[in-house]
Amino acid sequence: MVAHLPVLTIMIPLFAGLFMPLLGRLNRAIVWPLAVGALGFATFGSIHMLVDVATTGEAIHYSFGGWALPTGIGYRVDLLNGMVLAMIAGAGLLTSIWMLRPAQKEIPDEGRTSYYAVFLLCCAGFLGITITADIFNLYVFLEIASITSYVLIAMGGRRQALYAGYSYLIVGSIGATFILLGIGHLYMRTGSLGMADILSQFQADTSLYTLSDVRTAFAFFTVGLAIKMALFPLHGWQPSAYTYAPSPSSLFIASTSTKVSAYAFYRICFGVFGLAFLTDGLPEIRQIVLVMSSAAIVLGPLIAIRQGDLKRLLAYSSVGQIGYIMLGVVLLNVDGLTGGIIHFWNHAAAKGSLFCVAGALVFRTGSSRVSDLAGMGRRAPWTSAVLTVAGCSMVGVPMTAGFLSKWYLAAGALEADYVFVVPVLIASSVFTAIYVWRVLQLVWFAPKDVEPAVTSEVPWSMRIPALALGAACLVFGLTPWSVDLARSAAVALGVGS
Amino acid sequence: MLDVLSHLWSHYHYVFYILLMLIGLYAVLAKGNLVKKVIGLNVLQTAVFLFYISIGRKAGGTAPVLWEGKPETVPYENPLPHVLMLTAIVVGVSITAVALALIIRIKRGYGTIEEGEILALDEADARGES
Amino acid sequence: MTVLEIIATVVIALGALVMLAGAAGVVRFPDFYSRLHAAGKADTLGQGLILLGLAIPIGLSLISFKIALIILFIFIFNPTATHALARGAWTLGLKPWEKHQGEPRTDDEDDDHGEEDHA
Amino acid sequence: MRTEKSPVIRYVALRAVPFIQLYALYVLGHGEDGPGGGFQGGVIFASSFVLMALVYGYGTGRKGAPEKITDILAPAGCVLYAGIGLICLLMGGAFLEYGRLAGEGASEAAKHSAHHFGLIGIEAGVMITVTASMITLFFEMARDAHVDHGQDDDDGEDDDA
Amino acid sequence: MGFVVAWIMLAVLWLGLSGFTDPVHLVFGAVSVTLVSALSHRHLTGGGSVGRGMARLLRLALYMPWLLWQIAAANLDVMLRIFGVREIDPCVVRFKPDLESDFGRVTLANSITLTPGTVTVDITDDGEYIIHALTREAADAVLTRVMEAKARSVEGGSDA
Amino acid sequence: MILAFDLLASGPSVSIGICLLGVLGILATRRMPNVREGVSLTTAVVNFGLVLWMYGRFQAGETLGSTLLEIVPGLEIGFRVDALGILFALVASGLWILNTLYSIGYMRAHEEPRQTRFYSCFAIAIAACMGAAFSSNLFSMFAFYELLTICTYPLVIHAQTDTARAGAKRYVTYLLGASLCFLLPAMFLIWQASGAVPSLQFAEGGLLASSTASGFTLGLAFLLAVAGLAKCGVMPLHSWLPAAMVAPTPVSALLHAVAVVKMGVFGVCRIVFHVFGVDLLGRLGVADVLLYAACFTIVVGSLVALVQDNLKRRLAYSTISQLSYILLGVALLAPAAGVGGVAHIGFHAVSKITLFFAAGAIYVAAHKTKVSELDGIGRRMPITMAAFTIGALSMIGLPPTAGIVSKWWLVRGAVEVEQWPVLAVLLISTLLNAGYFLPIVWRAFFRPSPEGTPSGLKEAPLPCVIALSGTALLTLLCFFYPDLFVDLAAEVAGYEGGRP
Amino acid sequence: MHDVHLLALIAVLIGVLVVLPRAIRGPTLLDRILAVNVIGTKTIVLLALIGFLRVEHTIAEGAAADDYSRAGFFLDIALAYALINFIATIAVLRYIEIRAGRAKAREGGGA
Amino acid sequence: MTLLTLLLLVGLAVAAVRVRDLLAATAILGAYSLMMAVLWCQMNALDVAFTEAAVGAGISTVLMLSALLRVGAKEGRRGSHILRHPLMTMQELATTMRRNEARRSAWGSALVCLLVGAALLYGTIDMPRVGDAESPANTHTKVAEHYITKSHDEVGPANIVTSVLGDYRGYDTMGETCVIFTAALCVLLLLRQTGTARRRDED
Repeated sequence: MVAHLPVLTIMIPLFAGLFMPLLGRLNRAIVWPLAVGALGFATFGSIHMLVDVATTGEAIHYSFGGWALPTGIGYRVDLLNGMVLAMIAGAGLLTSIWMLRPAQKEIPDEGRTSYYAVFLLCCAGFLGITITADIFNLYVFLEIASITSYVLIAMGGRRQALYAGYSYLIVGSIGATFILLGIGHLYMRTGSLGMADILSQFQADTSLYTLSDVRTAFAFFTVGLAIKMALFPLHGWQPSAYTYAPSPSSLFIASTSTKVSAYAFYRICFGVFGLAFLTDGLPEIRQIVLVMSSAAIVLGPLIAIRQGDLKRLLAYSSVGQIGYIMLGVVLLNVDGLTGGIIHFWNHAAAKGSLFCVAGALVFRTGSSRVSDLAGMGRRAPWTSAVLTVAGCSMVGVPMTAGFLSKWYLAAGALEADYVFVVPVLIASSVFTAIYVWRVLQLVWFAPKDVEPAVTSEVPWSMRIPALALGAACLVFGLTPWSVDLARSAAVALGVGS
Repeated sequence: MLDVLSHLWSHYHYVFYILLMLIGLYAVLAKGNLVKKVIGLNVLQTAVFLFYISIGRKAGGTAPVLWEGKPETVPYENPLPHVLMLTAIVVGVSITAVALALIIRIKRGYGTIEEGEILALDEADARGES
Repeated sequence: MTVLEIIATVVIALGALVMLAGAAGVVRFPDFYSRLHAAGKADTLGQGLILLGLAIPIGLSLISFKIALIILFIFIFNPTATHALARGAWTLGLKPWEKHQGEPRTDDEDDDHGEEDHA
Repeated sequence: MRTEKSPVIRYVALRAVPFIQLYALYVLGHGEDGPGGGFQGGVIFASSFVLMALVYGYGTGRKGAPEKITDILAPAGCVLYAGIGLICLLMGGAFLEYGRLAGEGASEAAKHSAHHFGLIGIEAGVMITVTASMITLFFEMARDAHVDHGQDDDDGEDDDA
Repeated sequence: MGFVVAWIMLAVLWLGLSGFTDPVHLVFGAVSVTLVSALSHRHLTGGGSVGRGMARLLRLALYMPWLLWQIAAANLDVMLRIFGVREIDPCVVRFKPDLESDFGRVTLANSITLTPGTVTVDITDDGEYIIHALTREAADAVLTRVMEAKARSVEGGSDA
Repeated sequence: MILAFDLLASGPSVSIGICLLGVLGILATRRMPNVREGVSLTTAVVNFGLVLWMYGRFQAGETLGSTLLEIVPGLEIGFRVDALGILFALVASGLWILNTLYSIGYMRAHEEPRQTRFYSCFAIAIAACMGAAFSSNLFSMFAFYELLTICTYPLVIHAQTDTARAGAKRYVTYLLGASLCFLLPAMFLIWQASGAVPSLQFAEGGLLASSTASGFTLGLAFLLAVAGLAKCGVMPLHSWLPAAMVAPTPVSALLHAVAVVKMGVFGVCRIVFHVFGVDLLGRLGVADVLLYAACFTIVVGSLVALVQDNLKRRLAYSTISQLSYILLGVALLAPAAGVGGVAHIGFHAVSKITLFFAAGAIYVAAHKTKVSELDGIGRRMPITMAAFTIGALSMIGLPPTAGIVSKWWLVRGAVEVEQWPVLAVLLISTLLNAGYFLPIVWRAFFRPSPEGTPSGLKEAPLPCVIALSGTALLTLLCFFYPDLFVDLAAEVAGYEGGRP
Repeated sequence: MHDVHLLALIAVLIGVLVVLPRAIRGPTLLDRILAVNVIGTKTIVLLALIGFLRVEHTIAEGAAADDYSRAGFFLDIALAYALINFIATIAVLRYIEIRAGRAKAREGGGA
Repeated sequence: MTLLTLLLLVGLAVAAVRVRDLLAATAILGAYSLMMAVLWCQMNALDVAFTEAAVGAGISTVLMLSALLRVGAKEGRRGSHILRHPLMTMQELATTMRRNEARRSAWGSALVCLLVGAALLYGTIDMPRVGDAESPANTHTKVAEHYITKSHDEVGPANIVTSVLGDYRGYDTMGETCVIFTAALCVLLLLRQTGTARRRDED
């Protein structure tokens, strides 16, 4: 069965999502354990595969229907996507545990079973995007994930959530269509949909890189994925979507969705077009992405400072964080990529914990106003501690996860002679520090006369995932293995150091 | 100039798919009515289908259904784009359905499906809260 | 060309002619109801004829059975659809144009108000 | 939605329904020999229920395809599809490797028919899901639209004049 | 009984459509036909007696040539009017045919619609036909009730 | 993760561990104030004992230290005991005892709220100091430096009034902002410049001594590093210090004398001696920038102090100016001046803490904060004011107090490298120091009390008095037995000449 | 026959083209729907014609002259069109009717 | 012939986008789909034609009509706001831009469309001609060629599209089935509610 782990990791959550409407009809109590169990299995599977890949040093391949790869569809797990898989599955598991109580509160009774099912399908979609070795299969799972995300967002209690979901749908569909166009252009040129096959064709004949359709394909992939990952000028859908979504949705989507798209971009760059496309084929694209991601890195946190709504604040901060991940691709050296790759995990952990806190705030007060955080430190010390740690990680305080990504990105930037990236990173840290500090000050040092809106600590089912995510921020920041993994992954991508 | 024209002529399928796609894209971007956007989205998607099917064309080909006694000179069309587009059509209708469901809820919540009015209402809400 | 093919050619030509005439009618007639006449039946007949023309040279086979089936469906569905259209117009309160009432409605561009006029 | 009043439409639509359904199944059954397959068949099958609902009203239409059944069938089709994949996997092959349905080391001919049955199975799965989903989609969309003429419900067209 | 008739009709249709006679297709066809008959044989036979249904179909087949002739003739007329050779003079007429079954009403209505120059606009609850005619002559032709008589003969009695 | 359990090797870790254990103890006993303060005090004493023990081992020539954990190669949390570190650790841990003692009296007298938070943050702060002191590399030091900023924030904002919030905001903005904007990139540049295998390990003679990086990069790195260490209060990055005066007095003492500002200058010393190395800085010539800034700060700081009426503010500006002595000594790049600068860490600490204790005692006992209100107070609070006088003398640099020792070394260094303007600055500042301290003493002892002074006015609570007499005594002792600090400083600065 | 079918096809397409302005300009909603319906029904014939043209093309390339079975694929689709187009037309009209009914009810209620 | 169909398609697309009565626009979209399906037939993509007809003209239209009944069928004259988003951070800007929004959004969208169009046109420069049997897509021995030459032996059905859909790329099809189920589930989640949820909406 271990040989089938790649497919089982995707299929078990998917199956659970399919069965849920049936089983939920019989007994509503089974829904939550089923979700947790399925995602627990997915987490186990993805970590198992990651360990496997890391110890053997070889990617796992799986082909469906027994067809050889370009003919049929296949899966491929290497270090990079093994990490992303583990991240998604882990975030999914923690979210599913966490959402027990908030879902009861925020999702109407009769829709809750469906909500869980949609959530599981969304997880399966994200996992499928990450693991696949076929670009069209990527599109299919992208759509599963997108459709479910739209609805997960629109399930927020307020009417703004509906409009946010709708905007995301429209913009996301344009993005998906662009990706589809990119796939079409690639298919036209190579006649194949298997990533490895396309890559080998490009490697065999680098003159393909100068063809206009190949370039157009890349441009459309970039724009399409940039929309999906909310890279700076195309991030318009994101703030409202995160703000008005129900807490479990925003927790899961914020900690995984944009990063999955970013990962897809990594995969397109390194697994489909090949490194040489970025270095020799169309180096200008690096400049463009560099500008976009730098702008994101600075402006995201800058805009976040002014926000009065915690979720919106976090959304803008995500805009900045995705810039870090994209920066890794631009730098194209081991250090830079290491920084970009560990940021997948680091950001998932930090953003996840922050959205746990935001969810706790919503759970206790019904809204996510920053001002309602005042005095939370006294009443909900655990949650506040998580907030503090994750906030520090966002800033990049040493010994937290966020520090390492920035450190490696800066190292990569100097190596690639993009010196100006360093001040950009610093500026972003400063802006981040400002909003984080603003929040922390409210939490711990509110004026005496303020009566805390958060009256008590959240239930354990919400506290444990939050603590786990907060602890992850510290563990990733203190232990070398995540960096080692990321570095091996970066080396495996074939960049020169 | 002549080059350009002859190029366009020889690729006129592609020119038309671009045209259709732009019509759709324009509708999605410029129209304020939520349903109109969905209509635009449909046009946009079908334009992409056209692109794919054009890729798999073989001049003088026949449908990719196996045929005993097929003359050698008649090739089968490339079946793969067809398969891909079947999937894409399904995805398209799913998105349309979800979008419509959202629009229905939006109408119920806001009383309008015009983007401008919705945003105005949102802003009024925001002012009311602060 | 065999005799059957000649007959088929004539039938198809007739059908095409009828269809074109129907299309012209849709454009030329002054109001909805009269357009309905042109569209509803010229089309039905034209289609029937063309399909018949297609089937004639083949003789009896699965193909001609399918063509027959299509013709049958057209002859059932088309008038029903035409009736439905007419009924829809009637329910909306669309008034038929009459020769002695004066000029037909102008095709005003501003269709925003077009429908309310009839409602 | 009240019932269509015109007997013409009512009569024709009612007689058309079985033909549409049979045609849908025909499309499914001949997907291997010509155009068609589970998806197309499913959509056409669903449209017969749509026609019923259009002509005979929401309630009558829904009676033909009750909520309970479509709700179960929609995932069941997917489960059938994925289940076939899993069975292949349990038989020792890869996911969706239909040849394995014939068992390990089966003859070429047996594998061939296994492929055939695998295909029929998944096409049926697709059709079930598509039919049920499309019916669900339509009836959920149309739910409040089908109120009586007289009632001026709040979901309706607003004063956009 | 209705089930069997529906089954046979649908089976014929299936064979005509399919044209395959190998076991797999036949079995699938049988299953499909059975399924559809089970689901909606009532729709097909309308709950009436089977024998009369058959008779009606037969009579309908006889009625067809006449109708086709009518259609062809009247089409010419409309074409001439389309191209402006003759004037049009639309009008609306109402009349109440004396028909007993839906089948008859439908036959008549569709015949009227198919015959160029007239369209059945509405059938009111009490069975009154509202007809839009392109010309006075066409309207008059309807009012002569030749067609109604033909339809009644096809109908051959009420449903009940 | 490498955890070493060898007590000898992991002395510094144990020291930090003790402090953190203390935090836990304080949190655990939060419902019992007496026990809590006992825990606090015990921790301080035990910690000081451990530091002393380490000092002994160090003097015996043993190398203590270990790598606690290696995050990634080159970035690690590691410790090592060396002269500079042990000096700073001795100062911090020793004064912490007295400071704790004093806090107990002060906080009780004021019936301050949130005392548990206060004591735990206090303990964390000292843990951070220990960590920074024994850090074996720049990264660890940076980490503990940040930790110190963060854990002193609750102390500064303690009152949570609007003024406190504003002051705390300025405090954290300056310190965190500077270290994020300057120190972090500096550290990064140093890492990059340190060679083929990047490292941040401190080294005798300078980590970068053999660096091949361009002069511009190194110079930039140095300036950024110094600017990043804004805790040293050099102008123009000083204004957080007076702002932080809103904190309770023990905190001010901690900030000014024990932990925070000392951490800043300690960091500069580290940068100068163990990262860049005197030789390299001499070649680069960038230390002059620091030198001028220090001179400027000394003079201007004193001038500003002169016009302050609020006693604590006056002391704050005095701190600003005094810290620059240390920087001056370091930046002169002369061994003798280096000895003076480094030794001044200790001497200034004991003197300044005395002054703050005194100021706090006056506030506790008489609720007076202004210099102009201190008329005749010396007669009512003789011990306090005597201690104050000793501290003031040390600040000015008059015998028999500690201040003269370091000043003497500074002068020697300046003469050695023939920096005459520096001598002038030292002279002027001495005069100015006298100008703003002596009037207080004069007022306290020789002006009559104003009318209406409550007759019950007497000394502050006993713990306060003990603490401040202790520090005053230390100030005196340091004059007579300066060797403890001076020897260590000489080792740090590489001074090999004879004693004065 | 090929040419005849091609000409017929072009004629039908022109028919569609002629009707197109009605679909765009109306003037009334019903005119548009009428035009759409006309286009839809014409499509059925179009498909059948295309099917035959395809077959004839392959005959020209050397396929058996009586092998019209592949036209059946197109006819299948045409049949589906006939059904679908009917349903769509009915749907549009039903909805128009409902809307009109609502408008009437509102007027009645409002007045 | 194909060209004529394409022209018709463009005409219908323009009509669908321009017509202000959404009911009519939906109907025209249905006709557009039908015409698209005709085009697929011309291009020998039978299965696609079948699906397009069934979905585009059938279900899609009916769904849209049902939705229209519930939301009203008139399009307003105000413009879109999608392109405003990059500046959405500044609320003030948004309010000033409210004036002339229709015209502004039209120009902005036209600009974006032109950009996209230019990129796509650029992409066609090196494309193989349509119908080129020698193009990479049509000659890949492991993909297109494999399906055509080997599917009968390996899978069986005469319809190669079915073989590819159900077997070679069966996993995609499973994903597709899940998509449609997901859509149904999502619509259920959004629309099948009891009174409480509805009331919440209307607040």
